[in-house]
Amino acid sequence: MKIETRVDETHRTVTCSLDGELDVHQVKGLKSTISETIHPGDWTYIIDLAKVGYLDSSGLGMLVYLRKEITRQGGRLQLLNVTESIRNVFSLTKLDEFFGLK
Amino acid sequence: MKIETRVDETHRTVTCSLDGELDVHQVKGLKSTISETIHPGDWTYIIDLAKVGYLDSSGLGMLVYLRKEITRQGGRLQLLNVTESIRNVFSLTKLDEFFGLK
Amino acid sequence: MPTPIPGPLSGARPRCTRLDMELTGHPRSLSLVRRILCTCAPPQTLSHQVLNDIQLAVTEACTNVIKHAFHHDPTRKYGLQVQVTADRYLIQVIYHDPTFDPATIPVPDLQHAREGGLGVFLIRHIMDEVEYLVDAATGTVTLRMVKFLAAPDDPGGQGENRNPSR
Amino acid sequence: MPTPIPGPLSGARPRCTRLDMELTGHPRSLSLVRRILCTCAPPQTLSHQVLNDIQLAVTEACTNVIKHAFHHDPTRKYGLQVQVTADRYLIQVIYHDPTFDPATIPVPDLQHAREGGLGVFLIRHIMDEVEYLVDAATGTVTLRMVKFLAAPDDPGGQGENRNPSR
Ligand SMILES: Nc1ncnc2c1ncn2[C@@H]1O[C@H](COP(=O)(O)OP(=O)(O)O)[C@@H](O)[C@H]1O
Ligand SMILES: Nc1ncnc2c1ncn2[C@@H]1O[C@H](COP(=O)(O)OP(=O)(O)O)[C@@H](O)[C@H]1O
Repeated sequence: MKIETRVDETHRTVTCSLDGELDVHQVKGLKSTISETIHPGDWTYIIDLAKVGYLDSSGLGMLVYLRKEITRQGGRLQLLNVTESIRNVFSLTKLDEFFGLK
Repeated sequence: MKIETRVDETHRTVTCSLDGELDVHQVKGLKSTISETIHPGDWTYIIDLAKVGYLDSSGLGMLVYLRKEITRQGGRLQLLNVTESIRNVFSLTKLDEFFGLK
Repeated sequence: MPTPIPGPLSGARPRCTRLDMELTGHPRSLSLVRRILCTCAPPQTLSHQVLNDIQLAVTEACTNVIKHAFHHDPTRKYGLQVQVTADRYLIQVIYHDPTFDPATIPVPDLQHAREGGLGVFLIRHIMDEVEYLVDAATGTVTLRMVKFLAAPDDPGGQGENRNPSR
Repeated sequence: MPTPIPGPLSGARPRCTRLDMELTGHPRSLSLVRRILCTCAPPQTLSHQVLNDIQLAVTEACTNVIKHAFHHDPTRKYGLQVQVTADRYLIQVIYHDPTFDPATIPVPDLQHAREGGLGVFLIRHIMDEVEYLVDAATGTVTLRMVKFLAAPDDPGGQGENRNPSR
């Protein structure tokens, strides 16, 4: 799993671009890495999934955790580039609405 | 298997760069593709193996065939960039000498 | 925003028709499992989307073995069996867990987003047959999953349980 | 011009310790077989060079099945079994060939470069044990190959038959 983080202080956005397969193996390390970037306050976190070829319930669980944690700290989470093959997992679990995907 | 062929008329050389795994599956099509580039006369054929990660007796058989055929037509064959993992196959079969690799 | 389901897998022919392997409980084995499922696919009758779904269901099954039965002990081992015919994809995950009772697996409440509890739900949704066979004498659990595949000339969906909205 | 043998394979642990699969005779299956052998490797005791050698020997064995036993019929099927322990890599290739007599396989003359006849030679050179078991009643041939692996703390070569010049 490769992760690239860009912080834009002006617009108060943090963009994490993930590259790899989001299963339980990758989620372990990733969850704490992304958690560390969460600032308190009105920040927008964008998780770019363009290069995530696989996502399962472990990946979903991490995204749910991050969204809740970011909201708790006053910010918001947006998912970017949800490809068709992983969109399926969001709609099956009715999490597309939770993440504002429809 | 990807194959890239460059013909240098001035120096009368043909360079074939191979990219892939030289097993019986790949050799089938490749043998005739390369054979078609053989011109009669004093030409030098260079087969660049830099990107050949795997070579077995089927690949060796093709190279032996090409060398004999090129020689018959008055040219010569040189192997370029024989990596350590495939060099092994040449030395085990004592073909390193035949191909001028030692 | 559904896009069309991509066509059948490229690659001329099925390559592996039956497979029986023993894997360690290291989570690294999961991506290996997904790669192997690709090679077992009968390309004529399997769309990318259905293969994705099967990879998802099997990964969820193996993840549960690693988490709940092995408690993340990477030295423990489990079995994976795959059998593919033109109309059926059968997968069995076999492991030792003498305390497991499949009847206790809760059905998730999809109204509230939670961080867990979706794995078995996904397996049941994707696969056409899902069965936990528990051998009480030995403590061996066999999770048996079947996906029916559409015949190559069937213009309809893939398998009986196919969600038409996808 | 020998370069040093690369160190043990990266990747924390062995992932697949036992494998039994059925493959079609399409030559495309050969690259799959090589990939699968990587995943069966016990990394602590296996150098890249020895894994390369094993991939070579097994590909030669499967190529012979496809060419000589199946006469390039891609619909026929053969079995591949792998069993890996810390000190031993066992591979069996199982197929149907009622006419096969291993005693007829010629030993190649390495003084003269020829286009064929090197596959079995390579298998015998690389593997520590090579046996063709023929069941005359059923026509089933089992090619059994073993490579002994060096213990992790053995500073010497890899396996008994290791060619010191490599
Ligand atoms: N193979 C298994 N062995 C033991 N318990 C299991 C197994 N699979 C599932 N369970 C139980 O079922 C519950 C739901 O599983 P699942 O839907 O995959 O969600 P999660 O793993 O995120 O909890 C688990 O929390 C666990 O208690
Ligand atoms: N599995 C097999 N079934 C039948 N004949 C075989 C088999 N393997 C090898 N042979 C015989 O042994 C010969 C030598 O095989 P090999 O060394 O692999 O070279 P090649 O396949 O290039 O001829 C073959 O030409 C064939 O006659």
